[in-house]
Amino acid sequence: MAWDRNDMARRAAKEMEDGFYVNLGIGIPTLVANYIDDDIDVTLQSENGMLGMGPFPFEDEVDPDLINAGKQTITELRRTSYFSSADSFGMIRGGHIDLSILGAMEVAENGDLANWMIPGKMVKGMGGAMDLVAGVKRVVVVMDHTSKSGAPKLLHECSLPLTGKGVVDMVITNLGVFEIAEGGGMKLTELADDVSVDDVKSSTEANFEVAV
Amino acid sequence: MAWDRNDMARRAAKEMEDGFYVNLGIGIPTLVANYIDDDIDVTLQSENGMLGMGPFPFEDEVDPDLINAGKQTITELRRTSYFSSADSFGMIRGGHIDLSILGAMEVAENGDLANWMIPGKMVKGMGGAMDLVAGVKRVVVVMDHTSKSGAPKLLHECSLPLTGKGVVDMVITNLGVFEIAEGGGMKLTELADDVSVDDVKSSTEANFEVAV
Amino acid sequence: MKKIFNDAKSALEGVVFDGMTVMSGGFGLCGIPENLIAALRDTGVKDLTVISNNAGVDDFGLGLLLQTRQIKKMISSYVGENKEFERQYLSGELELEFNPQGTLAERCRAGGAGIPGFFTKTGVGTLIAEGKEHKEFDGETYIMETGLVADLSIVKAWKGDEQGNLIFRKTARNFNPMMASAGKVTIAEVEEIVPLGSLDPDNIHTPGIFVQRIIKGEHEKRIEQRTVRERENA
Amino acid sequence: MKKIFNDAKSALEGVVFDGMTVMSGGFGLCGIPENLIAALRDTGVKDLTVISNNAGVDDFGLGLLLQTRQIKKMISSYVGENKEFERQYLSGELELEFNPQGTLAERCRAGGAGIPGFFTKTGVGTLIAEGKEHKEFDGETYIMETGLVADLSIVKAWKGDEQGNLIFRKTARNFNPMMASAGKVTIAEVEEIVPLGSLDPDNIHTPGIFVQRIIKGEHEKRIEQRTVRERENA
Repeated sequence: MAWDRNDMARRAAKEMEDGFYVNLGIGIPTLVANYIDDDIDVTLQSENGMLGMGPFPFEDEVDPDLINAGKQTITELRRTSYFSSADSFGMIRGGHIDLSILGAMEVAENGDLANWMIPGKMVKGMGGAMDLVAGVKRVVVVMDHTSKSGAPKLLHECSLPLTGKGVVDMVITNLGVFEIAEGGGMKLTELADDVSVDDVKSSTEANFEVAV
Repeated sequence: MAWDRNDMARRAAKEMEDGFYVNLGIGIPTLVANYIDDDIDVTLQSENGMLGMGPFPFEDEVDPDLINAGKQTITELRRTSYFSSADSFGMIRGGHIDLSILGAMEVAENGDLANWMIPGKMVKGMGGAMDLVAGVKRVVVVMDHTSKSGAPKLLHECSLPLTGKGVVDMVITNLGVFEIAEGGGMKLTELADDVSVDDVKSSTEANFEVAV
Repeated sequence: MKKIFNDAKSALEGVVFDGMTVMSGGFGLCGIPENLIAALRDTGVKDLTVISNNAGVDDFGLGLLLQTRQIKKMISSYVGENKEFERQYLSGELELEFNPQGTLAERCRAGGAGIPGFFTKTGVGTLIAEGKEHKEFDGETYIMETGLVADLSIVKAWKGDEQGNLIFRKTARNFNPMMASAGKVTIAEVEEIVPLGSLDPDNIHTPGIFVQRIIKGEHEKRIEQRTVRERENA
Repeated sequence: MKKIFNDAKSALEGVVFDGMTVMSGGFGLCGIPENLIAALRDTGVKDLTVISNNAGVDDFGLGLLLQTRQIKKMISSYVGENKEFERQYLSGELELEFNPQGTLAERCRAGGAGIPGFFTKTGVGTLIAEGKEHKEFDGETYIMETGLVADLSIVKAWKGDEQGNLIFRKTARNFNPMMASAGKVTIAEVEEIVPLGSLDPDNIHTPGIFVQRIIKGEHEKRIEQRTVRERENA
């Protein structure tokens, strides 16, 4: 049985280490916050200008001046600091964020990532994604293994315009976990429950080594 | 009778306008603060990270965390703000300071300025002078007309290493006031009391037009 | 030099012209200069180039200026929340330049700080890098981005004083400080104008040197995504 | 992840090596990391490249590291107040690289923000521009300067918390925030370690992400130029 959204988020949470500063993208990555080990101290960054992002507010705590990069209302913690967008992306570009977990449309076996535009469709923009994948020390993608139509999303080469070249370090899908070496080279390192290597192979275009 | 230090400072203070943000250098320029017209609102910047510099403190107000760029103890005002050196020079480089008044060793008729090093002597460094002359909208030099040995300081070309090229807009000396046009061209526009054009000419190497 | 103006309309007098470039602070609908945007619309100014991280929603924020077709071009990082935007863009009525969010923030900061160009690795190997100067530093490739300045910057702050000193509140800070620094003229709207000396000088986010005019506004502060959790029953 | 260390000596353990580059905050003697400088001397580390706006005085601040000849090279904007510095420099024992003060500040900020190079007009046409890339923007000439990073940054703040969040006081802020951001390891010494949550999140000058270790120091805060005025008699 393949992993569901929460399983994937739970697996992604294991990439966090004590003392990490982490940026979580929109969608499944947001769920990762629910699975952070209580024994480790992790600080969440929101690229619109906040370190130390807390949970969603109770109804009577909602503050229009306090949102995350997904424009959702959130709360602050005792450790929280606020800063400008320039300072926020200084942190990101300068390599101070340890881990970025984000979604993707396509990932190539060399670590190329596409997650911002589909030619011919309305393009909403890359937001902070290009800065995050270029600047953050380690980039973990969490996504479904195939598109809704069943087409593979782990490819030899991305067909969509790139968000970053050779930037992805790990991909977590509903079928398993892949590591991508610096300079390219994809390796299947974990399988979801009751998923076989053949199951993975049949829905993957990218070449990958098997090391489960 | 030529101007003294206070006369020169008084004359320099006339370059200030209501609403100006001004950076004053060390030496005579510091005295200019004493002559700012009460009817205009001027804010002094200190490049070590302060807008709204107040006067020297009373003995019981001295604060080691509150100094100007000359490392002198000073005070704050109700309008004061503090910021980092990067933000301070962002203001300077970005052209937000209206006027810089500073001393000089040599000024050339094209506006070149030398005020930071004498080859063969111990060089202390340029501090913020190069940033100020490059970034501030209007640069006024206040200096003695000649060196202690009587050598002219207003020259065809500076002999000393430059602080900035073509950056000086006005020179106030003990003998009078010179304007330097954008792109070069020096013009004597005022004479100190009882100083003649010939007095000025005899102690000036630079070519200058007379418009007194 | 009086910086306090009575309202957004009077604050815009004499500084607005067709074809001008305007920076508008805010992220999503958070920390946007609501009053100044509405007043800018009312001036009837045309052919604006607007630099703003987002483009508002249909009936609020910069969406107001899109409805009246006063914007010729947007420089933004994300514009997803606006149907009228989409329509004008797809029909070719509106030009659009996408910048990565961090690059956009840094371009504004650079413009205000007198830095005409800087290098970043953001966007290397993507469409964003096309036509831009590439340069290696320590074996890694970077692209050059340029500083941005605006004829007019409109920003929203929490509190301000008569000298134009501003403080922002929580994540409503976002693009406002850099944009304030990069406007040839900067107008700030604040929730409260406080007496001179009541802001802590150690904690002024935007020093008054960057602010030429300031008004007290009325702020609806609309929320785009109201996400809440429920209290567990005691 | 415990950031609070007992003292300067223990905070330096494991992060010091010969030939390393150290950024040291402060302007003159204002806001310098007194305790960490003294402890760095006591480690006996050699051949340091020190990036600091000034070089202390003979018996205080970075002067301590000059007396023991632990500094090989200084990158500074102004070094006038130190006889030992002058002696070592004139005898060729000490290398010195002068940077304009604003360029130095921006180089540190750029290093911390992942910007390997930027353009400035500061120094164009002077000795500082020699050997540097020149480029025109809008008809004006600029030179390229590079970002700086350090193996270790030592900074002085007013207050800090266990997460490494820092606030500075008055003009003691100066170079400290940028240098904190540009150290591979950054150690902060503060006058007071305050409980988590007691710093206003809107007014944290250096977020804890930039600070790996923090200590409470004892600060002499020596004054270089005590200038006072006299009260007129009532």
